[in-house]
Amino acid sequence: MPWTRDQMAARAAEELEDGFYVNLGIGMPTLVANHVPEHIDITLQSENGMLGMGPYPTEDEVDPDLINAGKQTITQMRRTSYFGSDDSFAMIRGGHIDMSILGAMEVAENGDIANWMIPGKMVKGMGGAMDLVAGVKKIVVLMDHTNKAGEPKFLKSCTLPLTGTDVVDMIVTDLGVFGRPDHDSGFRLIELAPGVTVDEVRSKTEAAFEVAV
Amino acid sequence: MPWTRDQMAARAAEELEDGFYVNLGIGMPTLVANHVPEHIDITLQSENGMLGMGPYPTEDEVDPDLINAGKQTITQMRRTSYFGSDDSFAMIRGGHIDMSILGAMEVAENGDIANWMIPGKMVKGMGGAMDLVAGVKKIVVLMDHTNKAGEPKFLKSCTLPLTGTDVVDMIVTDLGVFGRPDHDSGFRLIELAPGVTVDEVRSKTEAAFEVAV
Amino acid sequence: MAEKLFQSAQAALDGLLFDGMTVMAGGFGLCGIPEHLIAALRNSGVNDLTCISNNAGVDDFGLGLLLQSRQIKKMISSYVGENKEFERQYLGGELELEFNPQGTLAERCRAGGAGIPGFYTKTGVGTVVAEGKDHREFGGETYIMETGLVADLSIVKAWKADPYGNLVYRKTARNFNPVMATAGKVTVAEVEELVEPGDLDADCIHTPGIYVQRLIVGKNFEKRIEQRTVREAA
Amino acid sequence: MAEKLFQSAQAALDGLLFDGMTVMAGGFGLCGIPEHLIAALRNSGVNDLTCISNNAGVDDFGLGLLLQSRQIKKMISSYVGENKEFERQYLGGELELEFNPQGTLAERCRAGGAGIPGFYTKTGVGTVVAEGKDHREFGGETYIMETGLVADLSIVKAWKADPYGNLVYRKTARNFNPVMATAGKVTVAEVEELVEPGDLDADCIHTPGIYVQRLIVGKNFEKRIEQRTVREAA
Repeated sequence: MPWTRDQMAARAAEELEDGFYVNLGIGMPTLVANHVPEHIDITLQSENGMLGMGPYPTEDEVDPDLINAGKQTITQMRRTSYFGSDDSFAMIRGGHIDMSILGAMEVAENGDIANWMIPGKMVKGMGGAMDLVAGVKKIVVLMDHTNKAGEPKFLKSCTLPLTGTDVVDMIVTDLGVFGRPDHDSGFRLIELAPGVTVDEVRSKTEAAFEVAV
Repeated sequence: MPWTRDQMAARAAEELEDGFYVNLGIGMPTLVANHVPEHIDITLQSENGMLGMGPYPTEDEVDPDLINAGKQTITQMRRTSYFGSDDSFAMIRGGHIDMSILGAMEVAENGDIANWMIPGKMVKGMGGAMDLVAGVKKIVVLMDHTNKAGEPKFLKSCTLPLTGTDVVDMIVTDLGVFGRPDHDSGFRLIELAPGVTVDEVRSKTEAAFEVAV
Repeated sequence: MAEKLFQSAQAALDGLLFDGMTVMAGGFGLCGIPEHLIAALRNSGVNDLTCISNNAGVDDFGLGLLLQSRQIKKMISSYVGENKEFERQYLGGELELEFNPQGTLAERCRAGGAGIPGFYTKTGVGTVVAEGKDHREFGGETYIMETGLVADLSIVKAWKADPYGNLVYRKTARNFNPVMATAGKVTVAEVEELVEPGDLDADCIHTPGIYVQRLIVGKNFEKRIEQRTVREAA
Repeated sequence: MAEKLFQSAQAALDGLLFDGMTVMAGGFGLCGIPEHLIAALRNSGVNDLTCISNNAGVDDFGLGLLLQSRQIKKMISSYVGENKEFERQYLGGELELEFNPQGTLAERCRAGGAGIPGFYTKTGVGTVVAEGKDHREFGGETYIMETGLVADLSIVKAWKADPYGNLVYRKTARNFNPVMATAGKVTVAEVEELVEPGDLDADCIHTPGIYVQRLIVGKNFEKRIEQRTVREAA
């Protein structure tokens, strides 16, 4: 049985290590915050200029001067620091963020990712996505294994305009987990959702991958 | 009669305009702060990270965490802000400082300046001098007209290693003032110290200059 | 001291505006935007603006107001997702658009303010962003060159100011405001509160007064929220 | 949370040192230097250091201590005027020296910390500083390319810290400390005071804790003054 969205988020959360500084993308990746293991302390960065992002506010706490990169109202913690956008992206580009967990439309077997632009639809812009994939130490993609038409999203090469080239380190889908030890290596299927077979994954994947489950 | 050091500083101070942000070099230029006209309000920048430098402290006010670029103890004002060295030189390089008044060993007729290195002596380093002459909007040099050997310091071309090329806008010496309206023009002698003649200036100057007194 | 305080947004922009000018506007989404100065820009009728701003507001607030009135010729932004009028004008060919990755946009503003005409970054290498740009290897990795940005006018929103133009921002309303303040040939700030000289902590000033030529105190900030998300009180 | 607080300067450097390493040290003159960490570096006996620091201390304080003990192979600085031992070693060919203009040095550190491998500046064009560097025209003016700097270890001095490694500096003791904190592969900070979590104003943190891997509270800071200049009390 494929993983649910929450199960996928929980699996991605297993990649977190104590003391990590982490940037979570908009959408499913925000669920990861709910699944951080108890013995692990992480600090969330929000690229609009905040380190130490707290949970959503109660009605009384809502503050229009305090939002995350998804423009949602959030809260401050005891560890929080604020800074400008230039300093925020100096932090991202400079390789100081340990991990980013992002959604994607497509990932290629060489680590390319496309997640900002669908031809034929109005282009909204890449926001901070290109900076994150280029600068963050470890990039984990959290996405459904296939698109709404049932077509593979893990491909030989991306068909959509790229967000970054050779940047993805791990892919967590509803069917399993692909990892690679370094950027000279290809991806390996290292974990399957319960009841999912290698053959099922193969049939829904265009990319080449080794099997290591 | 040539100007005294204080008279030279006072003459340089006439170049200040209300609201100016100004960086004063070490040595004679620091005297300029004593001659700011009363109706003029300026803010002094210290390149080690301070805008709004106050006077020397009283004995009771001495604070080792509060020094200027000459490593002298100073004081804070109501307008003061502190920042890091990167931000300080972003301010300087970015052209936000209106005027810098600096000493020099040599100035050339094309606006080159040499003020950091004397061959045969131990090189101490350029500190912030190269950044200041490259970045500040108006560069005023305050120097004796001749060196200790009586030789001209305003030359056809500099003989010492340069601090910057084509950067000087005005020269105030003990004999007079040279200015130029822009960097496409040569220097003009625009003022003489009382009793000093054009001929005396010519005899002590190697650089070509127009006379406009 | 040269007086920096003006009595209204309109007065603070007087003499600074001309058709075809480039304007940087601080803010992220609708958070920390200079709402009074944007309104004054709209009322001024200045036209053919190139606006450098991370976002383009929403239809009836923020820079969306200047889109409605068709005063903007070109936007340089990283994300413009919340604006139908923007979409309509862009798809109709009425509006030029240059997308920059958000960090590249921020760094281009910093570079412009810091006297740096060009810098190298990994961001965007191998993507459409890199097309036509200089590529260069450093340490075996490929980078692209991006250029500094300077604006004829920067408009920013801060929390507090003193009469010297020293500014302090509040929480994530800081965002692009301080960096854009450094990159305007002229920078005008609107603030919620003017404090007495010396009341700001000199160690905690985000924008030194040298970057702020004019200043207004805004009244009745709307501070609209785009995504009001809440949890149950415990 | 990963523990950042160490009980001594020696403990805080444990496992980080190796001969031939590059160390950035904050401070301007003797103001805001990490005096306890410098002493611990001296005591460690680590050798062949490349030290990136605006100045080189005086004979018996600051980085001068590491010059005395000949632990430094090379200095990258902007000004080294107050140090006789430095002069002796340099003139004797025992010490390498690379002068950078102060602003270029600061910006190279910022670039290193910000993932920018190269940037263009007007500073030094036409001088010895420009020799051998790439030249490029922007808008009809000539600029030279400078490269980003990264250190194996950055040692910095702050005023206050919280246990998360958030730092606040005091007055002009800030100088190169925050920018060097961003450019160390590992950064160790010494502070005068450790405050409780939440006691620092989140809007006024100069160095976010992400840049600080280890932290000590120093005792009995000497804070030597180089040029004690005073005026008469009114």
